[in-house]
Formats: sequence, C-alpha cells, structure tokens
Amino acid sequence: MAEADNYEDTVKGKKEVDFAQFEDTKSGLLGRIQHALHVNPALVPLIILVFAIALFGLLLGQRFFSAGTLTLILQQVQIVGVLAAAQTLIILTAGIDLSVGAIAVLSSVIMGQMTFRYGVPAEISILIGFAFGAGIGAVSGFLVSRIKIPPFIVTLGIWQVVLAANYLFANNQTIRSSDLRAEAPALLFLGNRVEIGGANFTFGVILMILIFIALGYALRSTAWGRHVYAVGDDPEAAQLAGVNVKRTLMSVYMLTGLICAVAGWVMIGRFSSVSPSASTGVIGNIQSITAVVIGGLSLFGGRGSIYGALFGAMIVGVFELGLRMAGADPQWTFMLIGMLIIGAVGLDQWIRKVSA
Amino acid sequence: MAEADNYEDTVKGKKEVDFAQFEDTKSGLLGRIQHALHVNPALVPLIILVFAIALFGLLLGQRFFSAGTLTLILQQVQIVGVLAAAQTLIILTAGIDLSVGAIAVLSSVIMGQMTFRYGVPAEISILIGFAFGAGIGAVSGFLVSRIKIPPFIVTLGIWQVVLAANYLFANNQTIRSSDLRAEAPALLFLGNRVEIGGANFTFGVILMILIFIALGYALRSTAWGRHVYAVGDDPEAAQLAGVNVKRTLMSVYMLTGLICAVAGWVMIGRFSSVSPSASTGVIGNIQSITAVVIGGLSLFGGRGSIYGALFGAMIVGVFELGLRMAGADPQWTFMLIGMLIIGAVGLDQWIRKVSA
Amino acid sequence: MDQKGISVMEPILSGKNLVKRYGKVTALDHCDFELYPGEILAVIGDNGAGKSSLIKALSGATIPDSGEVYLEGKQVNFRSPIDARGAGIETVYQTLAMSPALSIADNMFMGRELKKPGVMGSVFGQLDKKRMQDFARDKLSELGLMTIQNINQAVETLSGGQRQGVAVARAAAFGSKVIILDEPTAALGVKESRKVLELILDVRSRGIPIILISHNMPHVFEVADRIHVHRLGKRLCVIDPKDYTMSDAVAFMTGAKEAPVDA
Amino acid sequence: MDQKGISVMEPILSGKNLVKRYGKVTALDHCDFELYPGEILAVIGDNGAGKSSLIKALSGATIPDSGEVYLEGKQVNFRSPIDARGAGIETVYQTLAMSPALSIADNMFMGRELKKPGVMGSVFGQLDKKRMQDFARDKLSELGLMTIQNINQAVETLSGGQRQGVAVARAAAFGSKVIILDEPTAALGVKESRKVLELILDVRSRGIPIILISHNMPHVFEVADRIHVHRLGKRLCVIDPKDYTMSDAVAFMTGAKEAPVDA
Amino acid sequence: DDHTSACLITKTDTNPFFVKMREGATATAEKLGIKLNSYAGQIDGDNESQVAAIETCIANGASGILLTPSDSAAIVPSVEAAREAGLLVIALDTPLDPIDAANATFATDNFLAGELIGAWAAASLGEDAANAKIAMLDLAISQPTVGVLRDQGFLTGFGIDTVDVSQWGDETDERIICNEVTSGNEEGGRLAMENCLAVDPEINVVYTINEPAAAGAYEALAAIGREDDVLIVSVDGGCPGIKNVADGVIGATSQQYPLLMASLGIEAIAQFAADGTLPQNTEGKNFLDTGVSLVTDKPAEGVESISVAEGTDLCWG
Ligand SMILES: Nc1ncnc2c1ncn2[C@@H]1O[C@H](COP(=O)(O)OP(=O)(O)OP(=O)(O)O)[C@@H](O)[C@H]1O
Ligand SMILES: Nc1ncnc2c1ncn2[C@@H]1O[C@H](COP(=O)(O)OP(=O)(O)OP(=O)(O)O)[C@@H](O)[C@H]1O
Ligand SMILES: O[C@@H]1[C@@H](O)[C@H](O)OC[C@H]1O
Ligand SMILES: [Mg+2]
Ligand SMILES: [Mg+2]
Repeated sequence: MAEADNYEDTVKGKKEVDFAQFEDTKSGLLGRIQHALHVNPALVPLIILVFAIALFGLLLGQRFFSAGTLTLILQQVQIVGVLAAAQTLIILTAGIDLSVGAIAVLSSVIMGQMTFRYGVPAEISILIGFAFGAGIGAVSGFLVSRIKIPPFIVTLGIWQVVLAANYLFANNQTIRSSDLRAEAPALLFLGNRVEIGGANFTFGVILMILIFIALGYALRSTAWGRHVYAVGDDPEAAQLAGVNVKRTLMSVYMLTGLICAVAGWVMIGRFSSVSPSASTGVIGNIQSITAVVIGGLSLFGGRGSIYGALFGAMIVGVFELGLRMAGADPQWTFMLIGMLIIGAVGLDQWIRKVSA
Repeated sequence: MAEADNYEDTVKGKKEVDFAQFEDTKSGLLGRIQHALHVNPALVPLIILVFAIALFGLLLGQRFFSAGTLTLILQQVQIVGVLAAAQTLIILTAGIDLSVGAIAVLSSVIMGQMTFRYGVPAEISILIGFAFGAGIGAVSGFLVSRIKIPPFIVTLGIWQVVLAANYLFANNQTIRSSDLRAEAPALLFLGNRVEIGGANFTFGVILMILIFIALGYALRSTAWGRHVYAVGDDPEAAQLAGVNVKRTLMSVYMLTGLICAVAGWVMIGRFSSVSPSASTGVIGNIQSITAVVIGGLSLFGGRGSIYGALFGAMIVGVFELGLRMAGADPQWTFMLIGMLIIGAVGLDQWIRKVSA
Repeated sequence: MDQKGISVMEPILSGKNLVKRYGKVTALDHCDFELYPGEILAVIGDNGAGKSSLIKALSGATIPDSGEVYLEGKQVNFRSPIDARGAGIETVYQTLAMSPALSIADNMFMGRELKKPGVMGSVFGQLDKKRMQDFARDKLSELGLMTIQNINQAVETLSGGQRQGVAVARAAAFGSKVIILDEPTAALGVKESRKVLELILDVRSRGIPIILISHNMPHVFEVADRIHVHRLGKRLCVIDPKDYTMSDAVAFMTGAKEAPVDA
Repeated sequence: MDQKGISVMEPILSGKNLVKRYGKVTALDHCDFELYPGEILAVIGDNGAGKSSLIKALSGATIPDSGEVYLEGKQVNFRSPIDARGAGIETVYQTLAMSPALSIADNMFMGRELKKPGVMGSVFGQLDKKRMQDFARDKLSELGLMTIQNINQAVETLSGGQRQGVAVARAAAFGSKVIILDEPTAALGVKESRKVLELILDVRSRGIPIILISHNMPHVFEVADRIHVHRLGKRLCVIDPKDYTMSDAVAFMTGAKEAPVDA
Repeated sequence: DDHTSACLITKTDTNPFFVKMREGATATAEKLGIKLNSYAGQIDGDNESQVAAIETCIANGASGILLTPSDSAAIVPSVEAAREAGLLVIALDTPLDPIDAANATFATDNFLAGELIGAWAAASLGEDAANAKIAMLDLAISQPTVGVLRDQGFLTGFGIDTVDVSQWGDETDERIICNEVTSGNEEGGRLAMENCLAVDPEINVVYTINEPAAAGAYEALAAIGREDDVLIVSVDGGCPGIKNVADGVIGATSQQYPLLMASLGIEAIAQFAADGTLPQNTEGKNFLDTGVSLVTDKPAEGVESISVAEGTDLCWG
C-alpha cells in the first residue's frame, strides 16, 4: 500500500496557474459559419426560407417574385404563424399542444356570437374571447403542472372537448362578412391593411410579427424566459435549482391559450367571417407543429429559437403557394410538404452534426 | 487534521453481515392491491374497462349487457386495436407514430388494387401489402435510427406522403363488396366469424387478440423485448450497455409497419370494401394514440404493458357505443371521449401516486 | 434576524422524528437531526443509509411522511426547494440540478436572476447578462475552475467534475443561513476537491454552518466539527472527530462496532 | 487465444495519436496510451483533462477523429461499445449506462441475455429469468451490495451508490480481456469502495488487466501497477507508484512539477 | 404564356364526386385550350385552403374560378375579392350564401335530391311509413350545408316535420331513431349503422348522405342478417353506387351530374374570357340546375324515377 503522505498539500492554497488552452483548429470562414449556425438555431430555417423563395422566384418569375405575392404569403401564414408562436412556448417546455387550433376557432366563435347573439359590444366580446382562451390554457396548465398528466394527453382531450363545444355553442351558424362590416367592425380590425407599393401588410400580419418579437425578447432576456427553457430542459433539475416549475408551466399554458384566442381574432380579420367549422380547429395543431419543427425547435424542449417557428411557417407557406401557382396537383403538394418536413429537419440535423 | 489511520482496514475483507431489513408497513389487502397495481401497469385500465362495462350495463340493461353487443364492441375496436398494438411498440421506444392509419389504408388499397387492377392473386396481393407496410416502416426506422430525426417528425412527414400516395395510387376507386366476394374472398378472410351463442367473434378480432398475445410475450420474455424497453428508457445508456439501438429501432419500426398492413387487411374484412378515403387514414393515428394512453403507457417510453393498449381501445369502444345507445348527441359523445382521455390518465396517475 | 439572543446550544436547523417511505423502503426511519450555528456537520453512512433522503427532507426537495423540521427554533414546512432557498438554505444535490442546455451563467442564477437597473429591468424585466456573467466568472475562478473556457458554454459540454464545481460555486455564492452539500467532491479531482474544502472552511469562517455529506473520511475528519453517523435510515450517533479515529467512525457506520451511548 | 507467445512487453490494448475534438474543445490531443497484460493501470488527471474521452475512444463509445487503437497488437476499429464488448472489453462509464425503469437483473444482462434451454429458448427466444436473477444476486453479494432488497427492483429506485455497485458488478462478471472503470468508487461509501478495490485485485489475479480512472490517490497508489498521468488532453508521463509519492503524482498532474522524461 | 387560365377549387380531392368533377373540367379545358389549375381543401369544411386557393388564382391572373365552397358563407369575402379583381366565379354543386355572391351557380338541387328519396321511401313503405323506424346517417358533426339540405329534404319528402330546416338533429318525430355521422365513407357508414342498430335493432329505413356511407350501412345490416328487410336510400349516382342499386344494396339513389357541372363551368369561363358574356340561370330558378334523377328499379307511385340501366349510362366515377 502507498505511504500515507500529505499529497493534497501539493495543491493546498495554490494560486491559479495557466490552464488548458487547447488549440482551436476551426477558424476562418467555415469555422465562423459553423459557429453562427450553432449559436443561432433559427439560421438554418432562415436559409431554407431564402432558398425556397429564390427557387420559386426562378421557377415562376415575376408572378411569384413580386411584393404582392410575397406579402400574400405572409397573409396566408398569419394564422398558422400565430398558432406556431403559441405552440413554440409549449414545445419549449417539452410539451405539445394539440388544442391550439380548436381554441382559436372557439375563441373566434365566442367573439362573434357574444356580439351577434347576445348583443355584447364587439370590443368586450374580443376581451371575453381572450379570457376564454387564457381560461382554457389555465385548465390545461393545471392538468399538466398539478395533476401531472402529460401535455399530449391533456391537449388531446381538450382538443376534442373544445371542438365539440365549438359546434354546440355555434349552433352551426356562420356570421357573414356583411353583418360583421355593418355591426362589428372591431372584430374585423385585424383585416385592415397598410399598402406600401404593391406590398400588403394586414394588421393581422403585423400583429403576428409583433407577437414573435415580444416572445423572442421575453424568452431571451427575461428571467421568465430562462425558466421556460430550464423547465423544458429538465424539470426536476429546474425545480431543485429554485424555479417554480408549476407556476412557470401555468404561465406558459395560459399565455398559449391567450395567443390562440388572438389567433381567433386574426382568423376573423382574415376571413371576414366567423365559422365554427373552420378547418383550423381540426388541422391547426398539425400545421403549427409542422411550422415549429421545420423551424428547428426540438420536440424534447429547452432548445431552439422562437423565430425558427416563424420561418418554419413561412417556408410551408412559400412551398404551398409556390406549388399552387405552378399548378401542382394538390396531392403532390401534400406529398412534397411531407417530404419537406423530413428533409428540413434532416438537413438541420446534418448541418448541426457537421458543425458540432 | 485527522490522523492518517488505516481506517479502511475496518471494512477490509469483512464478511457480509446482516443488512438493512427495514420495516415493511404496507401489508394486508390494501398493500397487496397497491403492489399488484404497481407491478401490473395494465391493471388500472382493465379496472376502468370493467367499471365502464358495468356502468353501461346498469344504465342500459340487457340491450348493452348482451353477448352480441359486447362482441360488437370488439368488432368496432379491432382496427384501432391492431393499430394500437403497432403504436405501442413505437411508444415503448419513446417515439410516436402518426402514420399508422395512413399505412393501413394504403396497404388495404394496395391489396385491393393489385388484385383488381393488376390481376395478382389475392393471396399474393396480401403479401405485397404486408411487404409494403414493412417497407414503409423500414424507411421510418432508417430516418429515426440513422438520420436521428425525431419520430414525431418522421411519421408526420410519412403520414402526409403515404396519404397523398394513397389517393394518387387508388385513383379514388372504391372496390365494392360484391366484387370482393366474387373475385377475391381471401381479401375478406378476416371478416369471417365464429358464433358462440349470440357472441360474434370475427377472424379479425381473433387476429387482433393473437397479435397482442404474441407481442406481450415477445416484450416480456425475449431479449428483443428487453431491448425495446431499454431503448425507450434511455437510448444512450442502452447503447453503452451493449444494445444495438439502431437495429432494435429498425426492427420496431418494420414490425410496426407490418402490423399496420395487417390492420389494412383487417379493414377490408370489416368493411367488405376497399376505399382510399377511409377515415382511418386521417384519424387512425389519434385513435390509436388515445387507446395507448388510456391504456396507461407512458409517452416517454420504456414503461407500461402492451395489454394496456388493448384495454384502452376497448374502453373507448365501450364509451362510444354506450353513449350512442344511451342516446347521447354525437357532439356530446366527442366531448365525453375527450374528458375520458384526461380522466382515465388522471385516475391512473392518482392511483400510482397513492400506491407509490 | 431577531434570533440574536439564542444560546449557542440552540440548533439552527433541526429535524425531529422524520419518516420517509418509498414503497416498501423506509428511507428515513424516525430520524433526528441537529445542526448548530457556525459548525461544519458531516453526515456519513453506507450507501443507501438515507443520507440524501435526510437532506432532501430538510431542504424541501421531498416532503417527509411525518416528522418536523425547525429552522432557528421555528417549525418550517418547506413545500419545495424554493421555500428553503427563500429561508436561506442552499443545497447542492447529488444530481446537481443543472439545466444541461443552458449556460453556466444561466444555471448559476437560475431562479434569482439579476435585472437591469432602471425601466428596462423593472418594467420589461430585462436581465443584466453582463453582471451575471461577471459574477459567475469570479465565483468559478475562486474555485479554481478556470479550465472552463467560456461562461456562456452550455453545462452539458462540461466534464462531470466541472459540473460539480459549478454547482458548488452556486451554493457557496448564495447560501445565507445554511449550506448543504451532498457529496460535493465525489466527482472532483484532487485539486478541485481541495478547492471545495477550502471553500467550505471559508464559508464557515463567514459564520454560515454547513452540512457535508461525504464518503471521504480524511476530508470529513479534516473539516468537520461534529460527525452525524447515519445508519439504516436514522441517526446512530454523533461523534466529535477529535475524540474518535476514522476507523471508529467507519466501524460505527458499518455496524462493526457498537455506537457510543451519548451523542 | 493465439496470442500466447507474445512477450510481456507487448501491450494488450493501446492507442496511438488519438485525437478527439468537441467543437472548440480538444478533449484528446494526439494522445498515446498502453495497457499491458495482467496489470492495473491507473489513469489520473484533473477534471476535464480528457480521461473519460480517452477511455471512450478505447471502448468504442466515441469514434476518435484520428489515431489508432490496437488490441493484442492488431488494429481495431470499434464502431460501438458492442464491438468492444464483443472483443472482450468491458467498461463502466461515469454515467453508468443503466436503464432506470428496468430491473437490476435486466440491466446486468442487457445485450447478453440468457435463453431457456431447449425449444423455448432457441425457437421462441424465451429468457431464462431465473438463471439471470440468481447470477445477478450472486454477483451483487460478492460486492457486498446486499442492502439491495430485491433483484427485480427497478434501478431507478436505488441510491447512487447502489447503482454504481450494480454497474461494477456487471463489468466484473463479464469482462474477459480488459476491464475499464471510470471512477468506479466516486459515489461509493467506505465499505462499498473497499469491495470494489478488492474486486479489482481479484479480477487482476484472474489475469485480466484493468484500466482504473480515479481521483482517489490512496486507492490508486494501493492497487495500481503503473499510473498514466493525463494532462491537457494527452499523456504527460507514466509513473511507477513504487518510485514516486502521491505528492509527486499530484504535482505532475496539476502541472506544479515537471514530468519525468522517461515513461 | 397567353393562355386563358381557369381554376377549379373543390372541397377535397379525395371524394370521387370531386375527382369526377375535375376530370370533366380537365377534359373540357383541354378541348378549349384553357389552362386549368385545380385546388382542394385537406378535409371537408376546409375554408382556409379554399381562401388560399382563390388568392392564388388571383395572383396567377386566371380568368375564372369554379368553386364548390366548403363553407358557403365564410368564403364569400374571398369570392368578392376575386370578382373585384375581374374574375368570373361560378359556384358548383353547393351554392354560396347568399347565392348571388357568385356570378353563377351550377348545381344539383340537394334539397330536391333528398326530397326524392324521402318521397320514394315513404311511397314504398305505404301505410307502414307511419310507424317506420328511421336511421339518419349524416355527414359530419359540423353539419355542412349539403348534408343538411339532403337530410332535411329527405324528411320533408318522407313527411316528417324538420323543425328548423337549417339544422338536422332537432327533430322530435319519434320515427327518427338516431342521427349519426359517417364522414361520408364506408368505415363511418358501418360504425354509424351499428350504433343505430344497438339503439334499436328494428330500424327499417336508412337515409345515408352518400353511397359509400350506404355501402357501409349495408355491411352492418348484413352482419346481423337484416340486409333484406331494410330500405336504404342515398344520394350521388356514382357508378359504384348505381351498381349497388342494381345489387339491391341501395333501394334508391338521387343521381347528380358533376361532370356536367364542370364542363358547363369551363365553357362559361371560356366564353367570359373571350367576350365577357355571363352565364344564364335556369328558367325560374336562381341557379343553373344541372338536374337530379331518382334511380331505382322499384319505382314508387307518384315519384318520378329512371331505371338502373338509364342511371348506369349517366353515372360517373
Ligand atoms: N425516489 C425513490 N424511490 C424509491 N426508493 C428510493 C427513492 N429515493 C431513495 N430511495 C431508497 O431509499 C434508500 C435511501 O436512499 P438515499 O439516496 O437517501 O441513500 P444515501 O444514504 O444518500 O446513499 P448514497 O450514499 O449511495 O447516496 C435507498 O434504499 C434507496 O433505494
Ligand atoms: N459530448 C461533449 N461535448 C462537448 N464537450 C465535451 C463532451 N464530452 C467532453 N467534453 C469536453 O472535453 C473535455 C474532456 O472531458 P472528459 O470528460 O474527457 O474529462 P475527464 O478527464 O474525464 O474529467 P472528469 O475527471 O471531470 O471526469 C472537457 O473540457 C469537456 O468539457
Ligand atoms: O354533393 C357532394 C356529394 O355528392 C359528396 O358525396 O359529398 C360532397 C358533396 O358536396
Ligand atoms: Mg445519497
Ligand atoms: Mg471523466
């Protein structure tokens, strides 16, 4: 056996010496690109987006590559975009929300029916819709954070419940644009637009972008944002480290519900009508999840940038409009979108691997 | 500082002494029940199932509580049941498969069109359908295990691609039951039935049950089964411990694809027709996932018994038929199923908590 | 603090009759515990003896099935680690409690982030990243953990030992009443372990008492004022390291020797 | 084995010029390594020095960016830990590599399950659970890990130390050519650590060489035949514990003293 | 290119009805040298996709749009935008709400289609109609207009009070045993029928939204050996459906003519592009009626019908 010398004395009270300066072999342009991709997870979808626009621009020429068409894409993705912002929050906490579309539709129906059936002033109806969205979010948040039911299951259930409630409440009535215009212009507010030389920005589009900027700030630069990431990363560790996991989850789900209700308002502006059977209720969840994953966010939570979701929604929008304009068969379009989902994430994976 | 004595000598070469016999306070009937619930994760959904049957039996009497009605439920859940068996495998590996229903529908279309459009003998067409299912599974398995794209994304993409291919390939043609009966009885094989005093067991139902028994055995009693659980639990640990994670995932996805193709065959037997627009293609994924989660399997993988999925599918079937028989409006049924999803999992959670 | 007048013999943190069961296992079996002001109390015991369970019960990480916890003589009911932290008890858990994808700085300030001064901080809640990074860098340097190249590096890219260092630095930086360390040097190298021991002594010299769980007898006997010997889910005895040898301690905790009657 | 004739000076396992980079970090920097038949080789070094990276490269857990690995003189290209295990190299990783929800017995036999004799085993692949459980129980008893109450208990219900014990027992039970242990006693109590050390000596006496990564100098100096000192991603020197003191070793590895010129 | 271009926007492109419609449109477009782009929603009721499709047509500079609206009221603002942009918009199959939101409507009278089968069923039963047990197999819980029109038309034809005619399921007549939804396919038809039979195994009249649902319902009846003593009626007149009438699976079906709607529509757009002529309505109606005929080999008194042989000549899909 070794002698029992006081070997630790060697390092006792030692001053810090020069440490570990490993050679840095990755430099130059390539190195910097790789680093940029690594640090900005939204860069890959942004590049795909630019590439997709360029591709269809080449293919379709002026018809596609005009201010009008490009801003039309924004209008076409505004609902999915807002839902994707909401979905991102949930996905960052390692959850998933199947109810986003249904909440949006029911919120829009509530805004409409409150005004038209119950005679509530439109502005108040909108607030009631918002409160409803946040309320449903609170229910989901409660079930997820307190009862500890997995988000997929909670929102699967909430989806069905909200969708059924939507049909029951709406009584299958569609509120038409002429009525809306005449009696409740506030409901149509987000359909207004600013034109800047051919480019058309509806208020809904502008609101969508503002939502992303606000959430981007909150996630990156506030304590709440750090907590959202920590909860998504490892909730137990976050709890032990002093994050109020339950409260963070509650806030995320309520905010998500609220944003979905905002999406409901955006829907009214975009379609100039209120209909309970809007397909957003059925496929809004998959659409928003598609946008988020094409945007490079990890479904395991805690990783990725919310801007990725915006770019993801736009990528889908560009492909859909581009393929439609090129006259592709709708089934081929669906097929290509399916491949795009896998391809985009595969590419992302590959880039990250190379640059790791 | 302490003296440097050879304190470890105290325990050197010690014989094992009497160790840690903590008091066991949980015994008696309650203790045994809790232990049973803990060891058999499929027990909770089984209890819910029995309870649901009893409930509707009390509510509806003989009409519901008859051999005919109870076996009708089995017939109504056979497709979802087979898909749920497939889904379980994926969920055990901590994945999720959104493409199960679409693969089933396209497989059934392939079986039908091969026979009717291309004149292939029905038996061979069935095998081609199986091969197709396993092939799609191989593609998903490759993308998940090699390219490391999350299963949700892979199967989201595959779902869209397969569904579009389904419509494109089928040319929107439905093969009618009289043609099937006349020219390709093999395709209808699983629609045959054994009657035992009022009770009707179709071959499809029997096949579903056999699939569960076989998978139950494989998962519990073979090395492959242990590997599936280990991969779902912690793939990195499994890899380091000597499991071939890639091969295990590949086998799981291929088997899943194959079982989905079997579900396609079951579909033909049940509907006596082959149609590309069967709703299973669109909602089969959600239905099977619902069955699995009501069956108490963890979406995080590595935990739960496959029998839970069978009970889960049957619970949904009992509620659906029971509510319809009780005269509930379809909307209300949807709403109640939504609540059931949350309720069943919440109950399960609660029981586990109490018995932990 | 209105506790100035208490005698030195009043424990700052104590547990009475703590019980915690996990299914069939009784991890804490009517366990008592006392920590006195200004001391370093080591907790030693076999693997599975219930040491981690004990400190989790004290720090709010688990809620004991029965029994009471007292801080400065008043009963407390911590429902979560946040409560305990709010009361000034800082813990380094065996599992470290880090968010792997977040940076070292983010992890150090998790749950007590610093905000920018002025409107940006109070209204918009903007974080003061610069200040947090500087602070984190200082604390790590004190621990000699300069091998870490970048304070904004994700924790998941650190070696096991480096992570441990970050966790210890976090506790030392923020603990005001009690610091609990569950095997803080288990994964550390010789040099890094020494830094942690020095830090522990440093913290005590600032008057803050420490609970140290460790399997390293030389370390325990070097720094501890008293040693709580844990066995089969409860306190077997408390010994003074000046009165007993390491061999004695090991003999008590493994059951090779009868424990002394008085604590 | 057709390697009977080789001289004792031919290494059984060696690495040449191994390089492994993680982004900007060079975890292995043209590192050499040799393990000789029948010896216990300790690897020591600061946290983050690259010890774990080295043994991962040797055991197929990571694929080095460049450099070669030789087993019994022949170059090998392990693509995964399974390859290395197939070649007789058994490793206990720092992260343990356990499936938390599975039982102790399941974990011990993961990847090399025993099948029932006869048709049930060969055709239906039925596992021989009884045999696996008995074997697992024996191995754990040998390590003195009888605090574990039930061999079918899920690993996640074990204390950190108990888990470590299970992992070590697994490697010792199955390693045929080389056993690699990455800090096997880090989380273990005094008694359990001793058991592991005894097990290590026991394994060597069966002629199987061992690589032992440890921060515990007394343990290293007690059992090691040679000590590989790792620093800044490469081998600084190899010393004989009989020629140097623990203080020397610590001084070398921390850079406080120049390394001796010959290995 | 200086081709005239047109758009066809259907509810989905998975329903054989719309597939035929597209084939008709494509054939006529090729004949007239018009470039045709087709669009469809992902699911029935998918208004969003149709809005996007209309926007695409405008951006593409098409001359006209043929549209089967998924949501007849909600789509109106987009149609208005298209008309403002100078496009001719013709509603096919399903009228817009209000109907004059489109330049023209080429459609089957769906209420009439329902009425025909309702009257046929009542007449076939004779006196037993008074205590018939009826299963209503509808389309979807969102109650799309075609489904409501046919359902309420059937009840009207059968002689049952529809209460609110813009909604199914609110009726109080005891002869209605159940309202179930089918998604308009075999799968849904079978499940819905099984559920209805579980409520009351004595059901003897089955209304179905379309022929695939009818085929599914038939299988459920066959499974309990009641396929021969139940009247199944349906709507569509697709070739598989007509064959099912011949085989006795369906008692009678109302046949509509999607190919005609589509080819007339394309011709109208070609005309409009050439000289701005707008299409005319059928005399006395506010749309161009492409006709509907009851197909059965068991004609009932007082209800006009054509034979299966005639139906087969006219069938589609
Ligand atoms: N979450 C849990 N679920 C079930 N059993 C548990 C749980 N946590 C601890 N145990 C059990 O409680 C007992 C005490 O565990 P604990 O972690 O407190 O021991 P310890 O003294 O800290 O051991 P070590 O020195 O190995 O860290 C062990 O038998 C362990 O298996
Ligand atoms: N997967 C990884 N990704 C990025 N960096 C890594 C990864 N694994 C190791 N490193 C880095 O490589 C260096 C060497 O790590 P390694 O784990 O080999 O050190 P070690 O000598 O085993 O340290 P310890 O004694 O703390 O276990 C460290 O700087 C670490 O941050
Ligand atoms: O008229 C159409 C009908 O025949 C089809 O079955 O479903 C959609 C309808 O618009
Ligand atoms: Mg512990
Ligand atoms: Mg290491």
